[in-house]
Amino acid sequence: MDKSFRLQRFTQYGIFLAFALICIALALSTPRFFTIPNLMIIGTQVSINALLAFGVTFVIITGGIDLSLGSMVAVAGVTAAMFAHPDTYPLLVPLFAGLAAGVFFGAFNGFVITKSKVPPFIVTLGTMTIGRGLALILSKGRPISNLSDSFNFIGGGNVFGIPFPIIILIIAFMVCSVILNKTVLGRYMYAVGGNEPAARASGINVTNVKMWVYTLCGLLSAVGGILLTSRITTGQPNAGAGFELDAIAAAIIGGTSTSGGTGTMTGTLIGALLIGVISNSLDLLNVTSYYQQVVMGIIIIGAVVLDSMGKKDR
Amino acid sequence: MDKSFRLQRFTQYGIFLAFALICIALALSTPRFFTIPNLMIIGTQVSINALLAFGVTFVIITGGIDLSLGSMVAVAGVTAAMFAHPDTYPLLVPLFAGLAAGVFFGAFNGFVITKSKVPPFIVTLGTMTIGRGLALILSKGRPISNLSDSFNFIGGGNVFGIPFPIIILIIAFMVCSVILNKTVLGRYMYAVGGNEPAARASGINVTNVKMWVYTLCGLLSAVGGILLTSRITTGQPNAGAGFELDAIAAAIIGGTSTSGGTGTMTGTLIGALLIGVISNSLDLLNVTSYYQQVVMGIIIIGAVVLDSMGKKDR
Amino acid sequence: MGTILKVSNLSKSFSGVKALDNIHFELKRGEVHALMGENGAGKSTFMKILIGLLAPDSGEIIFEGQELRNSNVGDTLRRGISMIHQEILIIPELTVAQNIFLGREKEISGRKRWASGWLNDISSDKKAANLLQEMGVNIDPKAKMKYLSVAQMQMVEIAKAISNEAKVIIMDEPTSAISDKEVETLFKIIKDLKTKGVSVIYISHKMDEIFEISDTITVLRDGKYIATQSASELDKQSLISMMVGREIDHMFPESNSEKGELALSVRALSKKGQFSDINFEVHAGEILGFAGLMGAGRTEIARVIFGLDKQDSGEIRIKNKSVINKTPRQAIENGIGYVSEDRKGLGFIPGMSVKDNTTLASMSHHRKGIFINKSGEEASTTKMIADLRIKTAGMDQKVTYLSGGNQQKVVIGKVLLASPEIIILDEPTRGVDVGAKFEIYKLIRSLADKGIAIIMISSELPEILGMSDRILVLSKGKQTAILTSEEATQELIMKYAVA
Amino acid sequence: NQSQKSEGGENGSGKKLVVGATMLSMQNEFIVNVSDEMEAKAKELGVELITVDAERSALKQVEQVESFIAQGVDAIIMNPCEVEASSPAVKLAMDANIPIINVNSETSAKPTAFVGSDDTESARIAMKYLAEKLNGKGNVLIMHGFMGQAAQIKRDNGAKEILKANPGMKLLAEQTGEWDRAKAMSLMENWIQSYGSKINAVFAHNDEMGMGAVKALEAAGLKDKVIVVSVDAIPDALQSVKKGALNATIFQNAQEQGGKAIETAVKAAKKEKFEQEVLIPFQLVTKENVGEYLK
Ligand SMILES: Nc1ncnc2c1ncn2[C@@H]1O[C@H](COP(=O)(O)OP(=O)(O)OP(=O)(O)O)[C@@H](O)[C@H]1O
Ligand SMILES: Nc1ncnc2c1ncn2[C@@H]1O[C@H](COP(=O)(O)OP(=O)(O)OP(=O)(O)O)[C@@H](O)[C@H]1O
Ligand SMILES: [Mg+2]
Ligand SMILES: [Mg+2]
Repeated sequence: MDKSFRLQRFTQYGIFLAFALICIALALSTPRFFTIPNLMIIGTQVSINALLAFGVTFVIITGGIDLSLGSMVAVAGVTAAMFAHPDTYPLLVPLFAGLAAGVFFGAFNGFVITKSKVPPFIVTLGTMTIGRGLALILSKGRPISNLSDSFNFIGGGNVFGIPFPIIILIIAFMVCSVILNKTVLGRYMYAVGGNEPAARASGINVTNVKMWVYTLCGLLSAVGGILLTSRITTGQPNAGAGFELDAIAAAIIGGTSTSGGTGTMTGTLIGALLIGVISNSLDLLNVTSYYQQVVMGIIIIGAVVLDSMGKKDR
Repeated sequence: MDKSFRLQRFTQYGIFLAFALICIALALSTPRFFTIPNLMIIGTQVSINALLAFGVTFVIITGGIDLSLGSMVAVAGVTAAMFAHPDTYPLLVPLFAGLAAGVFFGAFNGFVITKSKVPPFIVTLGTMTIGRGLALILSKGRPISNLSDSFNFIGGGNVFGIPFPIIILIIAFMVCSVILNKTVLGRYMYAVGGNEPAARASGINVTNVKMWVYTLCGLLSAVGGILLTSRITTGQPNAGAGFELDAIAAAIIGGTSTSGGTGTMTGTLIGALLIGVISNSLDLLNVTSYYQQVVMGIIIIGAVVLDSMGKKDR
Repeated sequence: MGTILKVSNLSKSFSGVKALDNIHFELKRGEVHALMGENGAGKSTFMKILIGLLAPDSGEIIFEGQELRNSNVGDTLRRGISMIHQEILIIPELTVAQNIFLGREKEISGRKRWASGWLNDISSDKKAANLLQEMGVNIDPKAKMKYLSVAQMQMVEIAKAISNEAKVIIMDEPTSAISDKEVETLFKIIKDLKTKGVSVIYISHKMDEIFEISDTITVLRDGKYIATQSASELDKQSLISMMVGREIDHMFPESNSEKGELALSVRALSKKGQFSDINFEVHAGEILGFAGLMGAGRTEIARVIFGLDKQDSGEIRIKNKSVINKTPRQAIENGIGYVSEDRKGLGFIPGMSVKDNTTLASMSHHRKGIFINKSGEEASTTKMIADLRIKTAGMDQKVTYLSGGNQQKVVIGKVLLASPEIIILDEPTRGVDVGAKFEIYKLIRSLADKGIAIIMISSELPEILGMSDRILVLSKGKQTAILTSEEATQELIMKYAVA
Repeated sequence: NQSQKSEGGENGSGKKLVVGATMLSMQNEFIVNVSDEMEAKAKELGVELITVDAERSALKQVEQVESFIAQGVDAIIMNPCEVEASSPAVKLAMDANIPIINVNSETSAKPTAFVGSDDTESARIAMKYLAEKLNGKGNVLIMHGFMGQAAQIKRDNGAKEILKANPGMKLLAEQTGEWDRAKAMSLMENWIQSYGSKINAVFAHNDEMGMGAVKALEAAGLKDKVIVVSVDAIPDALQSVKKGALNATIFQNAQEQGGKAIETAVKAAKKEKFEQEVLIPFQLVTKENVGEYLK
């Protein structure tokens, strides 16, 4: 029986091991990798993808999927930017507007998915397109710039030398971990993803749980969107295109199974860091852009292969 | 029992009904829609997406996924273009080279998926990136142009007034339908996707079946890639980006379930036609491009909602 | 009778834990050889090695004088060993005929070799129809598998195994999902096979069946070979003690409970196509048995009461208050608990731990605001593990890794923690070994003694007779009798069940 | 659907002229500007303009032109996605005897008329500016657009040409920022880690990426030491030039491209005389002359 414990522990640590190996290899190949400023930069670069990945981890744990992440980033970012011009509204207004846009969008996903029998893949593919269109309509197809300094601080500022996005990332990680591990809602997410009929038969309101996860996913995407907007000091209607794949990849690399019922925030964080570290170091090593893509693909597959070797005899 | 038959029939016809409704609405709203030339154009436009969708239908039926379709299109297209300059090789050489590239790529997907325990999502996300890099490396990042007339006929020519891509589409549809419905391999695809342990316990070589579907998917993507290259008379290293989502959408709209075990080629064809007709007619109706995206998303979700209403009492 | 299959020194371990330790086994031509042992003894693992689904760590398997080595399922099937698996292994989207001949399409297509990749569904439909008819089973070969009841699925699996014209057929708990009528059919088939010289390895937890059908019995315990004896030399008691390692005398505990207040009453309950005009009441401290043949509609009644399905008409009253349970959530709030017959499908969440499963239906008692009350949760789980004697490495063990009997106890524990006043148990001992069965019976009795009203649905008549205070008999969705435990006999119940 | 009429907008039979336009990407600010100018001009001339978005896909563009032909528009304006890959569209239109005007960039097949400028030239101007500022000596980084796209290739060609002519200028590294501000910012951050104070100048294939590079350099306190130049002159970039953050951008005249394209299309449709090539030169915008470009 302790055999299974060993297994579980290994599967948790497998990707961590792969990640550590890659970091060591990088540290050996370029001295620039393991410097405080570079690590800060990686942290900042990873933050947005990690936020989205946290959100989609909730969704995937319940057995769903969300392809509209990238569009939610754009909608929330553009909405926030619309209220973030200097000397117009206090900072809370753009923040609230952006988050509200994300929450609303996410809740809409949840609503359609739970009310219709349409698979989440199609619903969120549809809202991905709709969201992109909305972001373009809201911004009339043009970047919204000239944002207030206080708004721009969110993505560009430092607190005690630590970039603000990293602080947001850490807070989000802790909150999401707590939700997943310490709350009733988190428990229900695993139950719904692990066996939906059994969850229902245990008295769980499955619709509620699903509404929650898609809404949370929208909220986290909105935080990502605000961060991005503030970092590049512009609300971009085409921001976040393709982010969904990176976020889903981070979650799956981190051990979340697309069939639902498993996954941890720590795993997802490592998955996001893995992707971030690779793309950072390929730049540091000045790998030609064509080859960057090839190497990126190989390392990602390789890391997960390494991870899954421990699961062989299950 | 006959209840179940009725259900089956309805679920098959549900999306067909949705499709028919949309066509009627379009025919009423613009006289340009139901004209022979416009239908020919839709057929041609749909052909590439439909080919990829056929391929990914095989994959999804076995419970897998293939995100590398778009990159396979590029790799096969570029490879074919490299051998398709006028007065160099006979037409068969570029065709064979392109198809071989797709087959090889697909088989590689199948190999990694069956040999490792890495989920298809990650493997094909990895090979998607790798493939894009390869296409850029092969073409040195530049479009390969100056292709022979015979090669360009494939995508641009007519036979008895019917565009050649439509002819290829029809042939591929028939072949894929036959494979799925009339051959032992097709039966095994359903079995593997429906219940993999059960398939294994019946003595089915699951690895073999998976190798087949990913290879077939590569082959069909290659056909799509050659068609695309020939249609735009250039081998584009960045061709096909994002095609995977449209193809998967076509399959799912057509009733293929992402959890495997169900799906038909007819459904997929209708799914692809639905997407094609919508995007064609939004142009015809001169819907502003930002609103096009919104409308597209709504119609896709709507069509599937309409389709799934018939399945309510399951 | 010659030996057809001989196994020696067979061992297998999963990640270091021995599931099979030096097993010996010998099968004669034309014999029915029962393989007995508690849940987790290693029976299925052994059989999966024989069929080629698992590879042994060491040991030798000789089949018809030839060693079976590195064989895969395809090979073994062709050589003439086939198997009915414990878990139902069907492809839901394929038809009955397609499932029966899955993996053997090329053989039955009747086509030339070069064309053997083409299906021949017409021929396979015809062959399947003949086969099912021969077996005396009324199933449409063209129906999709997913629309069949579990019992029908099981019959299809049996058909699939015997259609292989195998020399050895392994049956791993073939009767766990079927009722007496189908069991009779199966036994007729087995006897028929015997006369044709086919050997059968038979695994079941139902003692009566073992003595009715088997010639030889081999017992495994904790992965070890214990003994092989002729069935005629053994009796029930000695077999049980060989399996469990101790004696169990009174299978069914005595009732001490007093009939209390009215807990649940059902009036004219109907659901179209499933059941109609059902009337009964259960009192606190009472066990009401539901008997009937497969497909009589017992599960459907339970599902409606528990809010999993909707009724068409009729009334459900709890403590004389009319209720409508639209969802299981409401039913739980109204004090109803349901242990489903479909353990895997509706019972537990395989990937979650024993603790998480046990407390899943009672989070309202185990929370502080939005947070989980960890210590409370652990206390409840510890208590349940002790009370129900759940054999597990710990409360964090995943339920998938537990044996069937212990999984069942976890599900019962989950229902109990929600502190229901009425519990519906649907086939509570399906697939559970004698030892665990005995414990579950004691548990059910003690619940009744504590004043809980119990409805027990079971297809095992001895169980119904041994446990129930009153017995409601159903036939084809109609209630045909309510018998008291004094008047009820197997014959009487059967009479009403086929009425 | 406009009631406003002018004799310019009607063909012989008195029916309103219909012009179909397929644009490279309506998510690109410069292209949106061109499209808006076309819209305004079309309104002025009383022409019905159908604008569709090719979303950077040459295939889609070819299909859209096919669709225009099937609808029987009077003229087609194409803002090509690719030099080669968009060419079949030109041939199709020419075969169907419908005038087709390329706007902004070229195709290898010769259209009825061309209105725009040569992308290679924009990169030449940018790199010449850098060479001048650095006195022909220094370390340069280049941020590419999406690899394999026409604009990326042409701007790359132009840039490399000037680099070759200035052997003192060393290409430290080049990488794609995929036209995207956020990606460019990350890329610049990583480059700063690699090369730090060795960097003398950055050429970004578009302003979005240029702005991203500027942000990263500002954050690292290096902006004063590094010259950044990019292409397009979007409002953001002009503001930045005015502030002295972005050193220079290359102005493409969206207004003139859009307006001229419609004018030419209308003339061609009515079989009037028109110029076959309207070249609108690029202009270098620096702090000195930025006032002329700010609205
Ligand atoms: N795939 C596996 N991985 C790890 N352990 C396994 C696996 N399959 C079986 N086991 C373990 O091997 C032991 C034997 O299991 P097996 O299924 O053979 O028992 P059984 O005798 O068939 O029991 P039952 O009567 O409940 O069917 C059990 O302890 C079980 O947990
Ligand atoms: N999924 C299903 N689809 C269609 N019909 C079903 C399904 N499940 C059950 N039935 C049918 O509903 C009727 C009642 O079945 P039910 O399972 O309730 O019987 P039961 O008396 O509970 O028997 P048991 O529990 O022993 O299987 C039967 O005719 C059965 O064939
Ligand atoms: Mg077993
Ligand atoms: Mg039942």
